[in-house]
Amino acid sequence: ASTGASAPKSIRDCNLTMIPKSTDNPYFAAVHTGMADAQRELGGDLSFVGPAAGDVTGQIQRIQSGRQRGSCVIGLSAVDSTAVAPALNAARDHGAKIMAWDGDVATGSRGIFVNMARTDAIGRAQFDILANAMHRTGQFGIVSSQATAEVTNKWIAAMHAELARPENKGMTLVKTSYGDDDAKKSYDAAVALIRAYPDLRGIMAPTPIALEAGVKAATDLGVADRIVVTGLGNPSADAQLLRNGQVPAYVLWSPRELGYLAYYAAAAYISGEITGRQGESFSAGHLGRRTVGADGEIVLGDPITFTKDNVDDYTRDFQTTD
Amino acid sequence: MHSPEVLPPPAPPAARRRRSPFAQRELSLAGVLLGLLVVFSVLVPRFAGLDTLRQVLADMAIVVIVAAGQALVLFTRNIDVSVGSTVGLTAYAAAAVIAAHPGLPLVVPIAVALLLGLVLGAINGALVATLKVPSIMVTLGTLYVFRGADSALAGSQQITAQNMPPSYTALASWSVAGIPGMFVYAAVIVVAAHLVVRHTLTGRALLATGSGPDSAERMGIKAGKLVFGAYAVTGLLCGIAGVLWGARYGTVDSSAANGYELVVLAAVVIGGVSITGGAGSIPGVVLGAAVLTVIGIGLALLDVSPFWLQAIQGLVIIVAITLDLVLRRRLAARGRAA
Amino acid sequence: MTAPLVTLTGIAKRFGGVTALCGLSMELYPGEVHALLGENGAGKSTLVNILAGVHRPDAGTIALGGSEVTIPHPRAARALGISVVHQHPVLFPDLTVAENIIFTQPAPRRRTRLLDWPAVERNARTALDRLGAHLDPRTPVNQLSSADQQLLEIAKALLGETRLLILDEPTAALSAREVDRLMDIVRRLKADGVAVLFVGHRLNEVFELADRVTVSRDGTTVISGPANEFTPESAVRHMVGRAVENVFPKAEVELGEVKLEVRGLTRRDAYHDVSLQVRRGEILGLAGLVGAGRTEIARGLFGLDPADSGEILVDGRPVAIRSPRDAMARRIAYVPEDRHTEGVALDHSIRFNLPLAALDGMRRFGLLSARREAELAAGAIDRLRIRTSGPDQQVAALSGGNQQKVVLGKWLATDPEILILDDPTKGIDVGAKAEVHQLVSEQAAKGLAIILISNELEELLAVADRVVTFYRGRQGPEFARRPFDAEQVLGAMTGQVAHALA
Amino acid sequence: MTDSTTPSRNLRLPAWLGPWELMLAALVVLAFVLASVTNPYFATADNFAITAIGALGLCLMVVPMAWLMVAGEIDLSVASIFGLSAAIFGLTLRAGLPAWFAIILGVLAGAVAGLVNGLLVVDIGLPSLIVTIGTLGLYRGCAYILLGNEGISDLPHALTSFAQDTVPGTLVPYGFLVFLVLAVVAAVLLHRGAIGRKVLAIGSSAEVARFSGLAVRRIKRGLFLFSGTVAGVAGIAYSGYISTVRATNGTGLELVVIGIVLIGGVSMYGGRGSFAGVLLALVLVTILTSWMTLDDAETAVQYMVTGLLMVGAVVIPALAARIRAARGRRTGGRS
Ligand SMILES: Nc1ncnc2c1ncn2[C@@H]1O[C@H](COP(=O)(O)OP(=O)(O)OP(=O)(O)O)[C@@H](O)[C@H]1O
Ligand SMILES: Nc1ncnc2c1ncn2[C@@H]1O[C@H](COP(=O)(O)OP(=O)(O)OP(=O)(O)O)[C@@H](O)[C@H]1O
Ligand SMILES: [Mg+2]
Ligand SMILES: [Mg+2]
Repeated sequence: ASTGASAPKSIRDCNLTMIPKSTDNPYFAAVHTGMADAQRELGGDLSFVGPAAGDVTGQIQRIQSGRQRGSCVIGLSAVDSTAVAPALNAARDHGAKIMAWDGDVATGSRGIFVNMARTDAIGRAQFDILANAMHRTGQFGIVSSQATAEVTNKWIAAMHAELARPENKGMTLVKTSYGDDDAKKSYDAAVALIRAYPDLRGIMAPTPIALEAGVKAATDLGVADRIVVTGLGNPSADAQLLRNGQVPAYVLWSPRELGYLAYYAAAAYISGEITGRQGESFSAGHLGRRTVGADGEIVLGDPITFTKDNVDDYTRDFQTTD
Repeated sequence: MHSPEVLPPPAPPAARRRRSPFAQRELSLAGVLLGLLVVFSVLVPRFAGLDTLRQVLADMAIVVIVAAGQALVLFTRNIDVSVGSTVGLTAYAAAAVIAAHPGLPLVVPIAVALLLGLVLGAINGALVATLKVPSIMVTLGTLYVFRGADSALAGSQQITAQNMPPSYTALASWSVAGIPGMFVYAAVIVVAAHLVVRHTLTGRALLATGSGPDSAERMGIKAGKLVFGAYAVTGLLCGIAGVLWGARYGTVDSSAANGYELVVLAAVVIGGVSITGGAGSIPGVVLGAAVLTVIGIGLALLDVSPFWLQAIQGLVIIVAITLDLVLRRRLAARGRAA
Repeated sequence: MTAPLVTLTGIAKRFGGVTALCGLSMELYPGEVHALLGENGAGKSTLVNILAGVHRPDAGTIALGGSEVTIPHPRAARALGISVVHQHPVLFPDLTVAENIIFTQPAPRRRTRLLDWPAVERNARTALDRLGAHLDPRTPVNQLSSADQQLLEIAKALLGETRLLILDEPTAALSAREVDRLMDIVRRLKADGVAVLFVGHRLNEVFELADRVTVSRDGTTVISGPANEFTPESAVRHMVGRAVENVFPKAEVELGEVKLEVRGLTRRDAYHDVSLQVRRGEILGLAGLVGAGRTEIARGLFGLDPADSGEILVDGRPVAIRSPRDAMARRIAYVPEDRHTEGVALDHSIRFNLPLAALDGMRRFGLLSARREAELAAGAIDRLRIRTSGPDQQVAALSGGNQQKVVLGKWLATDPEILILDDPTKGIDVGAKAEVHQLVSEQAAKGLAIILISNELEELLAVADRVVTFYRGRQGPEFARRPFDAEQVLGAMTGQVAHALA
Repeated sequence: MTDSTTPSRNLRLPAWLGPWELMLAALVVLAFVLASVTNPYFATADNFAITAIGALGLCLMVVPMAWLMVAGEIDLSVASIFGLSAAIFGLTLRAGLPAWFAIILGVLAGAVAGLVNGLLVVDIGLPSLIVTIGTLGLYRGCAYILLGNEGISDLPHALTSFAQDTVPGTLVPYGFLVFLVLAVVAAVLLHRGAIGRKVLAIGSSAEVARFSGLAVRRIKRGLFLFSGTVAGVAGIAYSGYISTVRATNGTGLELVVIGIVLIGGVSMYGGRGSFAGVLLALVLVTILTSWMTLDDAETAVQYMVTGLLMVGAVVIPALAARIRAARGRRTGGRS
């Protein structure tokens, strides 16, 4: 029984429930900053709530409370794309509009998805840094986050695709291990990787905690000059890694702009300006006009490769609100 | 009516002589450890070597330090399941202090962590010892309270090795003559704890309290003070572990050491400390931690799929404690026969 | 007579709603053994605990050597020269024998202040040797028999300077030989001018040793005077407040056919080649020193530790008993030796405990009928004369004798035909003891075959129809005709007499 | 000595409704009233339905855990069995086998996992705490071996609607009915059934129970089996609730389950505990969670409230007893 799911409203009369994977995380705090920026421009009542550490049940509970208080939009970065679907569907049936940002949910359970960059582009950008630093030869290993982290797994899949290309045949992926975004587990995984493969030349860390752990492990074991560590980094915490030269470069995008874009997209979605059909466009404040792509996907841009030369230009993109 | 003339000669004492069960426990655990080392050396050629030894010694340090405290608490027939949260909170506090003021002398963050740990331990101790309430409830409660405090304090902040001065991370990474500094800390703490537990009246009183609380009361043993002390010391040791956690793993956020209590509990219980109090030893705890660490390192070096790791680790824990039990029964039987 | 060493005046002590002592007064003289008698729950142990510094009196004064003292904690008591053997050994089961003694006296330490273990162990050995208990100081206490634990408890009390030695039922777990040794030591201490306070339920021991007797009832002194002014009968009358006609009632029962027979029962390291018969209506006594293997045999018959070889026949048919359930299917019941750890769930009520062994018989659709449970409780309280405030009273709050009646009631609820009783009167007062004997006698009269194990020879000889002796796991001579010759039975129990002179 | 019988009180509360249960009941009422007053969305039928259904997995697992802990044992592996059963259920479905068969297989897997715990504890003689720390890893690891990093989300409609929907015309979720039946049966059997008496006796003293001829080992094995089976059912129900089977389903739930049983007044050492207390604790924790979620409370606050509740639940009665005792002494014991 959809009660006015399509009734256009103004964001000024609306409550928006935005659910990150985890609140105790500088990345999502920067996303929050971006949403708050947009909120100042557009108005609306923003509830940025989520579990401290990523868990499905915590997200489901917040989806439900968003629905109960009658939020016009429930948007989230899903910990698990399918597990949140039933709760989202129920919320949609109660009249809320559903959107995803950062981490997508099962298509059919949301209208639009605000993506930071094309998934394969993010995987490729990380791989390129490593491949260049390793001169496209030698062994490397991956220390990932949770084994079930879907976005990360898609990036890794993109890396596998790159690896299959002829120019990269000198590189071999020896092992993929998982540090669960936990400092200790990631460190232990990196140490095990380094010790198990004496010829290891690189560590791919598609999550900031693993990146830090990989650098630390390589340094502690005295192999920092032999092993390249790169992947996904967070300039707000990891700028020093670039300045020290411990990491040649790493990939990210602007979480603040992602939040900003997601909020503008939410406003357009609420007002009915966009519905998720390909080709629709809307104004996204200082980001200019944006167009909805296939599958309701709205892309922020290309991933940014941060180096010691450009990292200081982006400090405002990682500012956090508490 | 009992005339001494008809009494038989006293029974030969040898009939009831038995080896101390502690020695048996340590012996059988050492056997299990040795077995693990041999198996891994055969399976993974790179396993056998000084590097592995160093890694084991460094890796088990934090577990051992916390486990030594946990053992003291278990000796008194209590338990502290809040250790993971205490380590996490102290780790964050120390890292936050040094990250905010990198110029400060190292003693400041260390003192902050130790003091905070001591206070948290003392809170547990005061509640358990003075109010005589079930320690599992109190510390399961403080597990959440301390973790909540950690989350409130840290929020979305994440302190990484780059925010810490090198001297701080060096606390965990120094080594001398190939001996890791982590091992040195643990060794000092373990030796001190062992001396206290095994060779002082206080240490024996700790075990006595757990072995027979009513008897302890009648003997005039100040059980309350001992229990309080055990918790306070555990908190302090968690503070030390917190500093080392941040220094070693380099990233501290509100979830640091989340769930660590189960790791510590496993080490302590494998090490032969009874959860119903009164029995166990510090060397046993060290061996328990060593067994767990060797399993972890050996499996990581073994080229198994990460999806198999957890299952094998669980299985090896079960096999290890079963083997230990079987060995102990054997030793006991032999002791009786001899 | 010299001045009293200890003068107690108007001592009172309450535990919550229970008054344990109210205005008890007594005097203890140096060089004298003073017996304190009273029923279970009369407050004897409470008094002992007050002198030991475990409890503090609510009212009253304690004077030691003429000056008033307070004894705030057990260490203060030891510093005053008060040594105590508690009723329930104050031991740490996981610690070794040697470790158990280090809390009693300043333990020997090295210059480093660490414990001097060789010296500690030497001390322990010396203290134990004095009692003739040759225990290895490194043995954990939980591996000791209860007799050895009692000996260790006594050894601890005899360490150091003692002016007042308190023995609270020290002999409950001891065999004749060890009791004799203890008596010798007490006499020696007495000669040295030590005051001894002796609490006990075995009146023959008490009168053998005591110079003075105090009888207490309901927390106050009923009478006190020189021992020769009392007879066991008069003491009992003061304790119970009425005359106890017969502590060992013996009904003449017509014996039926053989109910239980055992042939060549053997269990390694426990007992060897045991053969017995018990008839309906018969009480068969098993005599032996502590450690003779009687409990092991009982456990074998009840399926707790099944025998390795041999045959058990019930009603002439061989049966396999591998578990208590097998035994219960043959209508065997076993009242165990240690009622606290084996007999009753102490922290639960009488109503909870009574049906435990008969649950399968009284459930309907898996549910217990509250009515039947209430009937069972009321019936048992009435028939077994359990003294309690009601069926919901916690068993822990009952006196020892009444706890034992609950155990008995639990087994009688299963409607048994063979009843094995292992030391059923251990630590219970004369009044209750007489009642337990009465109950056992009644059951025999109903045609039950009863096996009675007891460490109190007097009891065994008075109650049993037939006595079989055991010595170190081997069956000795059997005594079939009443009255039994105590010397002969004792000789057989101690391996000195090889054949029954019957 | 015998005439010290206290006058029988007119009002006798049943054994399962002691001071602890009354305190919990008072807290439940207090929390409910405060939540209703402060949050307009709390006291709505919609919210009750959502909350009840969301807590279903937890609710189910609390039941056997309460029994197991009354018997003096513990099962830390329940959340892993929860995950493993779901994994086996999901794989069977993916293999194209019928849903009923997949459900049976999944529940059976839970039963086997529970039985393995029981065999290790009872027949080998290992302490349950450490055994189940081991199987916590083992069973979760098996789920990872089976599923790796994949998720299965094409679950049969019957299951998802059973786990997500309410009985038509009412707001009572189907799944919740199952729990109610289980809880009522478990409560009645614990306090009025022969098996409940046996389990209480075993927890109070396994030795006394053995000497009373109770089948201590068989009952303990049975309880572990029960625990595994219910965890399996809960795991499958939960996967229906989130329409997804993943190796991570239910991670970390064991501490919540144990926490609730402890708040319910069951002793960690066994022999004591009432089912009413456990249910009240379950209701209390669920109310608080729902309230805090609706109030957008941060996780930090949720942790603190949960923790303070547990500490307070033991500390406040202890303090009150002290104060009463002190006052009793001052008035000379007259009251
Ligand atoms: N710590 C305690 N708390 C509550 N009540 C107690 C406590 N200790 C003793 N009592 C009660 O005080 C009374 C006296 O007990 P006490 O142990 O002194 O008796 P007793 O004379 O030693 O008996 P017995 O011959 O069985 O050893 C009993 O009713 C007992 O239940
Ligand atoms: N030589 C021994 N070494 C170790 N333990 C022993 C020895 N002898 C006896 N025990 C233990 O002492 C306890 C009592 O011994 P047992 O049951 O054989 O004798 P009993 O005749 O029943 O003694 P009691 O008179 O105490 O009932 C048993 O638990 C037994 O295992
Ligand atoms: Mg007494
Ligand atoms: Mg015996």
